[in-house]
Amino acid sequence: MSKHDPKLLLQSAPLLRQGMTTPAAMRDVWIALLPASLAALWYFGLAALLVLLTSIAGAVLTEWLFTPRERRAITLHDNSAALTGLLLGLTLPPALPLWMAFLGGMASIGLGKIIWGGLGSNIFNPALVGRAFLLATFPNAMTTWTAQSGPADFLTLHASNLALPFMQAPTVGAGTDAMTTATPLNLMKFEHQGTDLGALLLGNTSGSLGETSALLLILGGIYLFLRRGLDWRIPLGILGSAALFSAALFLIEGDKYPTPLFSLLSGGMLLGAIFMATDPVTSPVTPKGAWLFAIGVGLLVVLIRVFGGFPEGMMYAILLMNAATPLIDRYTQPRAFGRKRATK
Amino acid sequence: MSSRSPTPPQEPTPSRLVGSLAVAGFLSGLIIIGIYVATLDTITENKARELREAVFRVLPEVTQMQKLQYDGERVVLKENGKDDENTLYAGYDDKGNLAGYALASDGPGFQDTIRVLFGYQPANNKVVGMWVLESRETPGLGDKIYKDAAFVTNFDNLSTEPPIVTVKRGTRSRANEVDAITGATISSKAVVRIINQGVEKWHQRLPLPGNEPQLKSEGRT
Amino acid sequence: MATLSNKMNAYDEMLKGIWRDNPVFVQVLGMCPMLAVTNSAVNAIAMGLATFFVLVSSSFLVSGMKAIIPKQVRISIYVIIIATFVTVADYTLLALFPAVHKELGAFIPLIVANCMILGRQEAFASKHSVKFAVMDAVGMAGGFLLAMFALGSVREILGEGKLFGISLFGENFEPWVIMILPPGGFITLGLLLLLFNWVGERRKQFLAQVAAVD
Amino acid sequence: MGLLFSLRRSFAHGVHPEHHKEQTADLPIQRVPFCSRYVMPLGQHIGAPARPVVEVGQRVQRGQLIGEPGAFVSTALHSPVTGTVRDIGPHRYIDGNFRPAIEIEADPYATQQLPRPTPIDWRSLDIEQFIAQVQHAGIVGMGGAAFPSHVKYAIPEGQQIDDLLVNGAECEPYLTNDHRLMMERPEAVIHGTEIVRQKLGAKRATIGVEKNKPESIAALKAQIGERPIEVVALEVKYPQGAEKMLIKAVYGIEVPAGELPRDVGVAVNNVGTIVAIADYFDSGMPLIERIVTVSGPGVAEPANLIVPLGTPIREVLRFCGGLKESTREVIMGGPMMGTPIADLDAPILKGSSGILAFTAKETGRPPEYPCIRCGRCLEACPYFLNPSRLAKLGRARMFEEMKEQFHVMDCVECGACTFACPSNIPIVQLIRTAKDNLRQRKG
Amino acid sequence: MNEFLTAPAIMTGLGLFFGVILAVAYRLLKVEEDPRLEHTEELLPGTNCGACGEPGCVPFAQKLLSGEVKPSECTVASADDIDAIADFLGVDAGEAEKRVARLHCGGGKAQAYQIAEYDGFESCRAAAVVSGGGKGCSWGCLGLADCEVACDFDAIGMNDNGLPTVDVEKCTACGDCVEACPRDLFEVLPLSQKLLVQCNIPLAGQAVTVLCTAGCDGCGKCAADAEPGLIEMKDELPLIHYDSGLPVTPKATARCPTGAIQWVEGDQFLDPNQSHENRKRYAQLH
Amino acid sequence: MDDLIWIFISALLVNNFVLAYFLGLCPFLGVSGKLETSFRLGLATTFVLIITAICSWFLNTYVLTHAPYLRLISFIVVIASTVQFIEMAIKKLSPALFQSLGIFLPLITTNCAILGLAIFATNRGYGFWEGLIFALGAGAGFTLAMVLMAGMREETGINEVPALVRGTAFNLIIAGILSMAFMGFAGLFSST
Ligand SMILES: Cc1cc2nc3c(=O)[nH]c(=O)nc-3n(C[C@H](O)[C@H](O)[C@H](O)COP(=O)(O)O)c2cc1C
Ligand SMILES: Cc1cc2nc3c(=O)[nH]c(=O)nc-3n(C[C@H](O)[C@H](O)[C@H](O)COP(=O)(O)O)c2cc1C
Ligand SMILES: Cc1cc2nc3c(=O)[nH]c(=O)nc-3n(C[C@H](O)[C@H](O)[C@H](O)COP(=O)(O)O)c2cc1C
Ligand SMILES: Cc1cc2nc3c(=O)[nH]c(=O)nc-3n(C[C@H](O)[C@H](O)[C@H](O)CO)c2cc1C
Ligand code: SF4
Ligand code: SF4
Ligand code: SF4
Ligand code: SF4
Ligand code: FES
Repeated sequence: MSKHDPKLLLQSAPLLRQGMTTPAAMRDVWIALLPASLAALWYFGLAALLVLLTSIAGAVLTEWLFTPRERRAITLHDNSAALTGLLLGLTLPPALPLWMAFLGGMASIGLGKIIWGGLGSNIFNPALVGRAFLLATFPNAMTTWTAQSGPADFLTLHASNLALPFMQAPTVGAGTDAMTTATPLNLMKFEHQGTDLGALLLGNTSGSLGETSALLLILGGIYLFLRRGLDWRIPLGILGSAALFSAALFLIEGDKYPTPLFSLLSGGMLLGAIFMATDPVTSPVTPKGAWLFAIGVGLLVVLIRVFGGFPEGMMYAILLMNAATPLIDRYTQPRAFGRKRATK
Repeated sequence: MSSRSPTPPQEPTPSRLVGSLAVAGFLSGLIIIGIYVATLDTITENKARELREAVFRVLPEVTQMQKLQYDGERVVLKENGKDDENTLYAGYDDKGNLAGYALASDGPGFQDTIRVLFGYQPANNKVVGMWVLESRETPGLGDKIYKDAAFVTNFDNLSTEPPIVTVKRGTRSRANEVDAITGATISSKAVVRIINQGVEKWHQRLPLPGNEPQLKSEGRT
Repeated sequence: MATLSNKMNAYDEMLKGIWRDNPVFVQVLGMCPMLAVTNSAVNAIAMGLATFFVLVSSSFLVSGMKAIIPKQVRISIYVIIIATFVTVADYTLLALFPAVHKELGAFIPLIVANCMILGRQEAFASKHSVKFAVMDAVGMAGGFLLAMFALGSVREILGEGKLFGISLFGENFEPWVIMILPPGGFITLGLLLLLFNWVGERRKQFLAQVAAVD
Repeated sequence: MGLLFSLRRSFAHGVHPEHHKEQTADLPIQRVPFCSRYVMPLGQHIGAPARPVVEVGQRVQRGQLIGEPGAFVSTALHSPVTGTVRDIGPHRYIDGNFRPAIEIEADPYATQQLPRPTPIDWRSLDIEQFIAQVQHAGIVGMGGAAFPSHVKYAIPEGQQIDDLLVNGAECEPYLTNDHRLMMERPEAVIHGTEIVRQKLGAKRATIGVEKNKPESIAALKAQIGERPIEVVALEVKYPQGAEKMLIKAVYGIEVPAGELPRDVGVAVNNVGTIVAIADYFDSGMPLIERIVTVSGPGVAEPANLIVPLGTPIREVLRFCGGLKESTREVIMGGPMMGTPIADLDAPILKGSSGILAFTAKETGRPPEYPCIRCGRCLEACPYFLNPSRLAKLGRARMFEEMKEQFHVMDCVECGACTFACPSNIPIVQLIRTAKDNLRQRKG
Repeated sequence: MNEFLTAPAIMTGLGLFFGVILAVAYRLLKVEEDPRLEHTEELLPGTNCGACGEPGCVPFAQKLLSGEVKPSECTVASADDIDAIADFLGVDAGEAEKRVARLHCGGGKAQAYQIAEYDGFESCRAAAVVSGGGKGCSWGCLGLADCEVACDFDAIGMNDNGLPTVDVEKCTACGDCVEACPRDLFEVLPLSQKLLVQCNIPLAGQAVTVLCTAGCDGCGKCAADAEPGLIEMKDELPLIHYDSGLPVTPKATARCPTGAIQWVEGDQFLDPNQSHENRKRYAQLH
Repeated sequence: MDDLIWIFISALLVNNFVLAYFLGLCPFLGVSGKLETSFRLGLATTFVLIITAICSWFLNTYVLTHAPYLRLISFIVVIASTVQFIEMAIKKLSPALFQSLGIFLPLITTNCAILGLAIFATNRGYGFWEGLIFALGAGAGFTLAMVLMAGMREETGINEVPALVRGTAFNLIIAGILSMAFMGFAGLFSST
């Protein structure tokens, strides 16, 4: 113990850490999404795997390309880019041309994240930016839903999956039409036709890869909740407000509007409420803000689904509330201890 | 910094200010009226041609037309004045017999207001043609309401009694049914709704068969 | 002022508007028409030309009459001048190219509100000789036209697979519908600006390197 | 809600670090032997530094006054040893800066006995005399902030203290000095509490102890007798010991921001402070030593020690078997709020509750990730601030905004936010930097 | 053809109508303002940097009009601009002496000892609040570039030795670095003051040399060598009385054993061997 | 009534002036950096839009029926003069109101949202109430877009946005994504 030896470290207190790290939080989301992803493979076969892999590849590659060299090591290591790719993939239709899935991954990370300054700086949910981009760019391909293939013909691929980059799916018209079906939401919106709740729970309906099985999504949500990986207020607030709003409509005119339960279990409602609206980066940090955000999403979803042009409204509802998040945060600052009112 | 005047500029008299504004107004009025008069003929002609084309498109076998106006009680010949929502066109065949009316109607579409002109024969409750005058529907989807010939021909012979309905593409079976466009159900429905509204509005106003307005002169305008 | 003008080179004045002081990429002016009508190259060029006409004629008139326009009402008078030329352009288009006019629709009258035009009158034409004012106007309007064309062609190529209505990639091309929609306009212009910044940055670096070697 | 919290005897938010007290909780307090050189900084407390009343070369006795209070918010300083004043000048302080200090060389042959105890009849003192005595005894808060205790007792006209709250929470991990003190000398704690309670004219006194110290609670309860003193078992949660949190937990009262406990009729003292007062009035011994927990994975033999003030940290560590090879960092105080030590020659101060040594295992951190706005820091902050925002603004150097809109000055730097942050963002450091900046601007 | 009359008539009418209304309104509703303000504002650079000590260019312009300040007190405007303002307002431009920020520390990585290792947010002030950041000398430069970040004019760069170097050309004497430095090492001084003390340590003798080889150990040789009365030793540091009017020469630096006092023409720390140079000069003198 | 509601919703959300029609981009890109200012500019714009709706209805009904070719120029002259008059009046009568809203008025009069409103309302043949509701919807939509944008820009202002991206390019891209999100309102209340 001589005078300058050992050279001690000077770190600002506190020295202790809780132990949870950001990459681990992201890993938890991966684990929570595993059941739903496996269900996608079960229901949609190899096509699902390929779509998921290409969208992940598009996201990760873009992240790598556009991150300054000195930060690359840690951005890829934090699992978030790949998670964005996976979540994007889970919102895509199974027969989407793979090149579009790849482009979607690129748009997610490029427009949704890198431009803003990378992890933590973006205002909009990157996966949904990617999806909104794809939907606006290729509305036809993005609203072509195929029937489930089932595990028996796991290996069959849709011709449209393999369309050449920048080209349309080779079989337009008759070929694809034969396979296309309507999603439960399409049926509801345009035919006023319900879907069996059992099918919605298990997931043997058509729809995007990850949204079909309500049960497995809820399972993932419970896991995340137990791991403290999500803010429980958000799913609760969304589902609650959406249920109330649609119950009110249902009571007013039952044969025109869906039942609340149908609203909650169909389409991207659960995938969005549990995994996407809860993206910490793009939702309010304050508890009161989280409630406001969630209620906003819940109301907007029902508004768009019932009165708007689109059968599905989850993506737009979340993106719109993402845009309002800075304002919500600003006006819901917690009341500091010993202070009368929260100042803005 | 090119204007470095050592003193702030002097204030001119108010009359000079007003005067220069008036002079500018006067000159600009002159120029504008000049260009207006110079282009007036071509423009009127363009417009008339366009209109005639549209009317002829929605009314088959029509060779002459004239502009009419509903004045609150009856339909009368319109000589001049601005077109408004009570303006309509009557189409006549070679022999000067009334072949139908071309009616304009509008309403909200998927994006923005859609304006259509449709041919209507009140005698047999039929729509005989449809032409989109104005729309901002999505290119590639909603714009099929005028780009997709299959959709447009739906309206070539369509019964309006009972009102027109949209059905899923390929399931059209009755005379009042229209095949929706896949991927643009909403725009398709909007067109149908707009036409239904137009029919509802005009059906009562149009003169009964036999009372139709006669073709004046040689079908001007 | 005369001495100032003499020191300037008229061609420089013109060229600066096209690149160094490009009204869109550098000064960020006239964004509304820029985005609203650039969903195809033809529309972009038509709008660009109409703007060109209005800017050059107004600059000519304003610099010619600068001595007799009272300062207090100058803005009103510039606006009257501009609005007059816009009306002229409007009617001319309507008479000669009704199809184009239909596409550009409401946006021709909006040229009046294009900040670039009024801005040039106030900042340049009202202070310089006719020759320089016109040169400057030609440069600025040229730069505007160029930017319009760049944006319009990108949007048309990706959005419809065509340029000037001519198909570029064959029948099977999958159009990028977003390009023709409003978001596509914003995003494409944003990315073009980014590209412009990036090129500018690289150029600066390159020049610095050259200077260092010297 | 209020009822619920008071039933649970806690406050909202906060965190649950592992308490690591097992290393020293069962080690009785020992006395360290005297060493050769002592450094007594003149300003070991909040407020004006003391004024030296000795000269270089002068011989001083253990307990002799060597510095007078420099102002009202200041205290006296006494020599921890018998020896000779060697120097009065800048010496390295624990915060890395040089501060004026009195250096005393211990007389190796002195007995280091204290003069015979001379109890002071505290009952006969009026409040002014009591305050003067406490100031003269050099007593400052031993709970960490080292605020001169007598200032707390000077209650302004029109205010009245109803409750004396004795802080035995000891919520900082690793530290067990208060725990051992309460266990080993419960009678002194109770006695001191009675002295302060009666002198302040408070009706009641409450001793708050976290539930994880059942022995202390039992020992204290056994000593109370008929006195109006209550021992309250508190939920184990950090920072239970922060005075405003403690008041909230015990009485359910929220002390308004910018105000002091006395504004709601409460005075808060650490148990160490209370015992120092008891000892002073019993024996006349001013504050010249204190109890220090030496612990942490980097220390060979953890211990609870009575250490004369001014002892170089190096000597204390030597008594505990020295630092292990693997030691990377040494801090004074607890791991949540303590100060890292740059130079082991810096002395033990009146406010030093612990010396902890950590190895690469504790100091090695994952890389810093960007803030993912997860909100864990907000849920940790007992003051209901928005640490995530504060950290971002701090990095962007928007200090005014931090102060005006996000109340950075309310932050007590408890460290709960940084503890909870999964992205390993140095939130507290950014906050301290901003506060420092704001203070400089004001000055 | 009557259209040829209506159009000009309507337009003239509108022009007259609104011209009159506005002219009348202008008279009745006018709010008094110094008419020169606008133009003065235009002539100022508009950077709102605050170097002049005012909260921005507009308040500065207002003070210019009221004669409280002189145009040259704007340190950012070019000489031409200042002349233009003075011209316009008909006032004296004022004499501006070029001033620059000077650093009172020469103890970079190579000179000052580090006693502990700092691990945290890279900022001087952040390091300063964590037990002094590990630098042995608790008065010296921490080298984490808060000043560089604070300088809006890109005048500061960190050199290889971990010390900030001020580009004399770019420095506008705005004082932001003075405020940013947690160790208060910057001072804005006239460029003409070439004799600089590059140390801030109030200790003397060996207490200094164990911390830093470039520190002033308070030996007083500079005071002895300079014109008597020019340099006074205060708090173990030389204090140079520029206002005494005594001649200032490089002689004072000649015998400085550590190079803590320097003769600086232009930028500081241009020559890494400066202290070496001092010793050579000392040898030559004797 | 339904029509009025649709006109309002359409101008507010579906065909938002800024995000779908590209009108008023200069203040949108220029001023939306600060929340306070944006909100006040939004209010001031709504005010001018309403004035515009009234002026243009007046001109359309009483003046332009005789001289349609003077539409553009008379809009400009009348709207600009009216706003300038109101500005002077506010400045004199309520300096406080002038400080919070009035200083924006000259900025607003020269932007295309104002002229756009007049022209759209004329093209669509809106009557007085329709025009007024249209102006209200457009103004509210403009304010909404401004305020959302300002919130986002204040937030990103303290984030680590790459230096190359910062500035107009970035604002345009944010606007693009916001415009993409607003597409969710397409077809609102027109499909049922
Ligand atoms: C970018 C985009 C633009 C769209 N534009 C239209 C449109 O103009 N008209 C329309 O009816 N549907 C449009 N849609 C589709 C509707 O949202 C809705 O999905 C469709 O009308 C119903 O689908 P279906 O016709 O396949 O049942 C668009 C979708 C997207 C993603
Ligand atoms: C300037 C100042 C004046 C104070 N005055 C009093 C006082 O009059 N009475 C009191 O009980 N505490 C007083 N305090 C002490 C605080 O209440 C508090 O005990 C001290 O800052 C340490 O608290 P902490 O350890 O919770 O940070 C004062 C503190 C400061 C900084
Ligand atoms: C975050 C935080 C934690 C604290 N923890 C304790 C503690 O565990 N025990 C304690 O006695 N004082 C603790 N304090 C200090 C108290 O707030 C308060 O200053 C002290 O109890 C007052 O008594 P004193 O002046 O006698 O020290 C803590 C302060 C803060 C800010
Ligand atoms: C609970 C949770 C949910 C997430 N949801 C999303 C998501 O919906 N979309 C996405 O791109 N990233 C999501 N992420 C990953 C990450 O936060 C996202 O990539 C950031 O927005 C990028 O800055 C999520 C992360 C967590 C912890
Ligand atoms: S350090 Fe400050 S901000 Fe962080 S939790 Fe504690 S009081 Fe809150
Ligand atoms: S805990 Fe850390 S990552 Fe989470 S919001 Fe707070 S600062 Fe950000
Ligand atoms: S910050 Fe310092 S170096 Fe930079 S310009 Fe201002 S005074 Fe000069
Ligand atoms: S001069 Fe001050 S601010 Fe600059 S690097 Fe040194 S310590 Fe930091
Ligand atoms: S160009 Fe539209 S507001 Fe300026």
